[in-house]
Amino acid sequence: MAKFQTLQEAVADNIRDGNSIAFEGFTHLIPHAAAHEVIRQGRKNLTVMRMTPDLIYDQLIGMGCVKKMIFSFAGNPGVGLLRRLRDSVENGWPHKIELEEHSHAAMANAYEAGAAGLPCAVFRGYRGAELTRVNPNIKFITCPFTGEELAAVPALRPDVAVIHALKANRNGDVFMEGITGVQKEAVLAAKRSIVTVEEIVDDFEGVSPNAIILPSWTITSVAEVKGGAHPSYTQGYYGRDNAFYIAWDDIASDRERFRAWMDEHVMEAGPEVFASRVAGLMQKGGTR
Amino acid sequence: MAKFQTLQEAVADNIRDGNSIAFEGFTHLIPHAAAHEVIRQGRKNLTVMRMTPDLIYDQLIGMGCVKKMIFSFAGNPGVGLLRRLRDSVENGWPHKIELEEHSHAAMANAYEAGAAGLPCAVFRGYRGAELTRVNPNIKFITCPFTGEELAAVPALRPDVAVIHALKANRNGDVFMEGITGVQKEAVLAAKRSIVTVEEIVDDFEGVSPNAIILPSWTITSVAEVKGGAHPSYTQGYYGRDNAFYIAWDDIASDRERFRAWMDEHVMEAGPEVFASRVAGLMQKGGTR
Amino acid sequence: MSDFTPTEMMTVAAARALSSKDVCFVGIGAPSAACNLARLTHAPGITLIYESGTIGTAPDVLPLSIGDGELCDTALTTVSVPEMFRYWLQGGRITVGFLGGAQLDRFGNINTTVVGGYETPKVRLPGGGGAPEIAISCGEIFITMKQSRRGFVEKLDFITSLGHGTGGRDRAEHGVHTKGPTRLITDLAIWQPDPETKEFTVTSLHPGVTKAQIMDTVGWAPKFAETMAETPAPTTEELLVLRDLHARTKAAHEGA
Amino acid sequence: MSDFTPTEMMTVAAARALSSKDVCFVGIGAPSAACNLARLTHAPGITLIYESGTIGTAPDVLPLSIGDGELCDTALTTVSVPEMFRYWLQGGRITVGFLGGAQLDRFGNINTTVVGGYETPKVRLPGGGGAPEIAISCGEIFITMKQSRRGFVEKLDFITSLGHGTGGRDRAEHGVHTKGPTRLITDLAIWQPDPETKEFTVTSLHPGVTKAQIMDTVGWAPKFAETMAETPAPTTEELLVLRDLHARTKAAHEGA
Repeated sequence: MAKFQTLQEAVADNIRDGNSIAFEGFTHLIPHAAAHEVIRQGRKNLTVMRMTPDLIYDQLIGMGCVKKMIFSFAGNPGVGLLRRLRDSVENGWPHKIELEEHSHAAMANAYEAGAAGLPCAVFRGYRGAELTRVNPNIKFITCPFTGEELAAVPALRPDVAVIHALKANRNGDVFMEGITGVQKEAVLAAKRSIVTVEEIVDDFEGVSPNAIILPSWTITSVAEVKGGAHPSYTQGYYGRDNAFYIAWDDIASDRERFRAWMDEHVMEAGPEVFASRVAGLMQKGGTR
Repeated sequence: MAKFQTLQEAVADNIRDGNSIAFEGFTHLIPHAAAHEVIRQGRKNLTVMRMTPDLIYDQLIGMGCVKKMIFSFAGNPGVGLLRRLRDSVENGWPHKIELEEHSHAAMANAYEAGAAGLPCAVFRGYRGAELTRVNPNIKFITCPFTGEELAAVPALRPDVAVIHALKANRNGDVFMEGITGVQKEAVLAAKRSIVTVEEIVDDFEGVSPNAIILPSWTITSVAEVKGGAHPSYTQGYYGRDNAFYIAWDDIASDRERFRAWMDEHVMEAGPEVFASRVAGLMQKGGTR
Repeated sequence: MSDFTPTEMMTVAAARALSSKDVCFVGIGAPSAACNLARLTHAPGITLIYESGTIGTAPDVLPLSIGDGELCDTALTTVSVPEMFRYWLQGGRITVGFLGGAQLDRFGNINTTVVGGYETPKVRLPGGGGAPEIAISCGEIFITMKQSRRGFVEKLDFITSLGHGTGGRDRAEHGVHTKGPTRLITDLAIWQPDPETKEFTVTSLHPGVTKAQIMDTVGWAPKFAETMAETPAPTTEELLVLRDLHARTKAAHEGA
Repeated sequence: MSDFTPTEMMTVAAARALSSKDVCFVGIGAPSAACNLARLTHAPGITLIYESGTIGTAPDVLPLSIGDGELCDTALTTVSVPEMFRYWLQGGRITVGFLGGAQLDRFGNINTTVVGGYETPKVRLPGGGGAPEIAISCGEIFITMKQSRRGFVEKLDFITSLGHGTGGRDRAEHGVHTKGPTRLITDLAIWQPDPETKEFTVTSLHPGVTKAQIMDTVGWAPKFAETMAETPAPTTEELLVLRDLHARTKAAHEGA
């Protein structure tokens, strides 16, 4: 059964130096508050995985928390490149991280295989693509019925999955909707999980019988953090802070400016600041 | 784009002698009206597939429409065996059908692989189970990363998938909810598809952003048949006719009685009778 | 309330083996009654999953089929059947799976496929359904079945699902690392596998049942534990709750 | 309204290549503008799919990211990302996929991974994302990219996604049976692969563009079709709708 904890407790209890962690969220519901707490608690040597490493991974890398990253698209969506990631890979600042690079299809299938308890994922992919030359974790198997060659990658099974969701009920069950990416798979594939939520409610009134709900017993820790996805968004709560994504390109372009921003907004702040960050974005939350 | 047709037209246009057909619906939403129309139109030599062949397959087999059946559990749920199926397999009446037998996990994975455009499904299954001896379509492959042996079965890719759903909108998109089984996968795996629906509406008001909807362009034909799942049920419309499932055991126990029932209720009837069959089951439809 | 049927004793004994921490893959019939009895008595936190996709369901009446609307109406959520078999069963999330069948052998292997030969069977049974993978993927397996010479056989006509295979380490040699059948609960007794040979051994006789009755209803020479318990009779509460459940179920299924 | 930018011409030319029957896998940037322009003009029935899981989406403003809330709010439905890549992309349901990148070669192979060597890159680009499988699974591929010697290169630093490989039958020899890049739409011209060699050949110059401009912006000796067309200039309606879309988008993204 999920434990209700503060974000500080949840991170302290679940995330240790050297762990492999999936902070997931596909544009929507990216768990920024939780990543900031990990940075604040000074975790090191992490193997981080994520289909679309964006600002939180730029921040984790720039703050020296990361040893290795497993990923498929590392960019500031719609804006450009990730400058802290580039500085690590191109110049070794603060240190050079190891990369294991896949395609989106491979990562999505690998999380799916992890959730399904399989050792590997099988799909039609990577034909004529050069990642097969540089990533030894891409192999091929043969369909025993047709002889077709299919790609295989190891299942992703992180030590910890960290996601942000809309609501938890008092039992600790968690509800998501909208663009839900690979978050359900990441939680089911992981040994432990932390879910931050916008609010804790008595029950999920009026949801579909097929609503995307993770039962309490599949989750380790639940922490309420209003606005915890900012500058990402939470469907029905607040919109994406596109202006911040654009501004990040400038903040991250310089090592000093980056460190100053992180000191002020992460190291000397706490999860409670997120609620105020989304206060101006409520009308953009999307409705349905 | 889906064509709106009468059930007669939809069956005549899509289903031909010798076709492979998946009539799917896992207890809920079983497309009885459509199966009756296939029987009425006299289709023969069909390869029928279904995880849980129950009354409709007993009827198709007893009426001599079936050449081969691919399945994983052939029973009258909660009641007993299928007497027309037994008469075919044990006594060759009206003729002996060919069986390709799998487990539920294999069938579910095989539909999933069909929907995913893969030639085969890979899963952890069949260990120590004797079906591997009698079904040549069960093979094993080796995970290239761990060396673990995994089961493989060919993807299911029927000529036609036939399902029953709650609603279509005027564009021909189809909405399902509740226990949805493998219906989405069956439609996406099939070359053609027929969907019967309880009603055609202007739009799907108030459904979840993640509602289970098959876009019009994935479907061949849509036909409105109120009550078309009877004696199965449609969530929110009418309940399962458990009494009829129990009664079927007696009807099917005798060849003459079976033929008489089929003549009266199928051969000399039409899709319009289904609405009246569910009239008394409305209060059992389930609410949410 | 000292009067109870052997089926009631079987259901109650199965229910007692479950706890609030369990996540059960429930089959129709005795397992469904046992799981819901546990939920309504000592194990209110138990999670019940039916293969139709319903997770965390709490039916007010027992379903006739594995996919009755009642299961969906009372579930936490309902997923597709491929997801059920991939993420939930194969994913290793189920602590206890229930099986039963037409034929059982002393190692908990089960036949629900055919009586007679596979190609020309005397009786064509329904087939395995979920059983082959339930048998290998759940943390442990409870088997509920009424004893009879026709059902408890020396040799199965067909091995639909793996129990302990030929006994000893045979299950592990099939690459299966879950516990397999840890409990066989019948209308007469509770059986548990011998730690070494894995042969089912009677560890507890239901009230009033004799060793002779066990021997008369089993197609092999059954083993008995050195010190056998007597299964405690159903309590008044257990019987009341179970009978209520059955009465509600009967009314609902006939009421159509 | 005879005044238009090269980017507008590129977007309009891409939009015209789409019809109401298409199911498009849309990327951010020019493809998103082109697909939505098509939807708002001559192809109202077009189906737009974004890899974030949104199916049949009809955004009022262009998304900044592939997963903006607007895409979900206006979609027919939204599925998980594993489902998107398995059932919708790999399932062969997409008629047209859009790609672009940092580097392109004459056979439509694309690099979005690194400039320089893979281990010690000069520029670490974002990587392939969906491209490796978009390139092989969609019925055909449209590439939109602005011409430059830095981008249109003789030899890619890294092959992120397959076009026509080394030309001729090389694509099929990789076991890929979809058409691959059938159209390269730039700010200067429309290119189509030669039926035999599969080398991209200029088949239509945008209004006012010269062969010399093409040669100056491409890192190889470009081929021109024997009879080249002139791309019709954007119509007043096309420009109005496109500019409206961009104006709404700008207002929305800055309005936060």
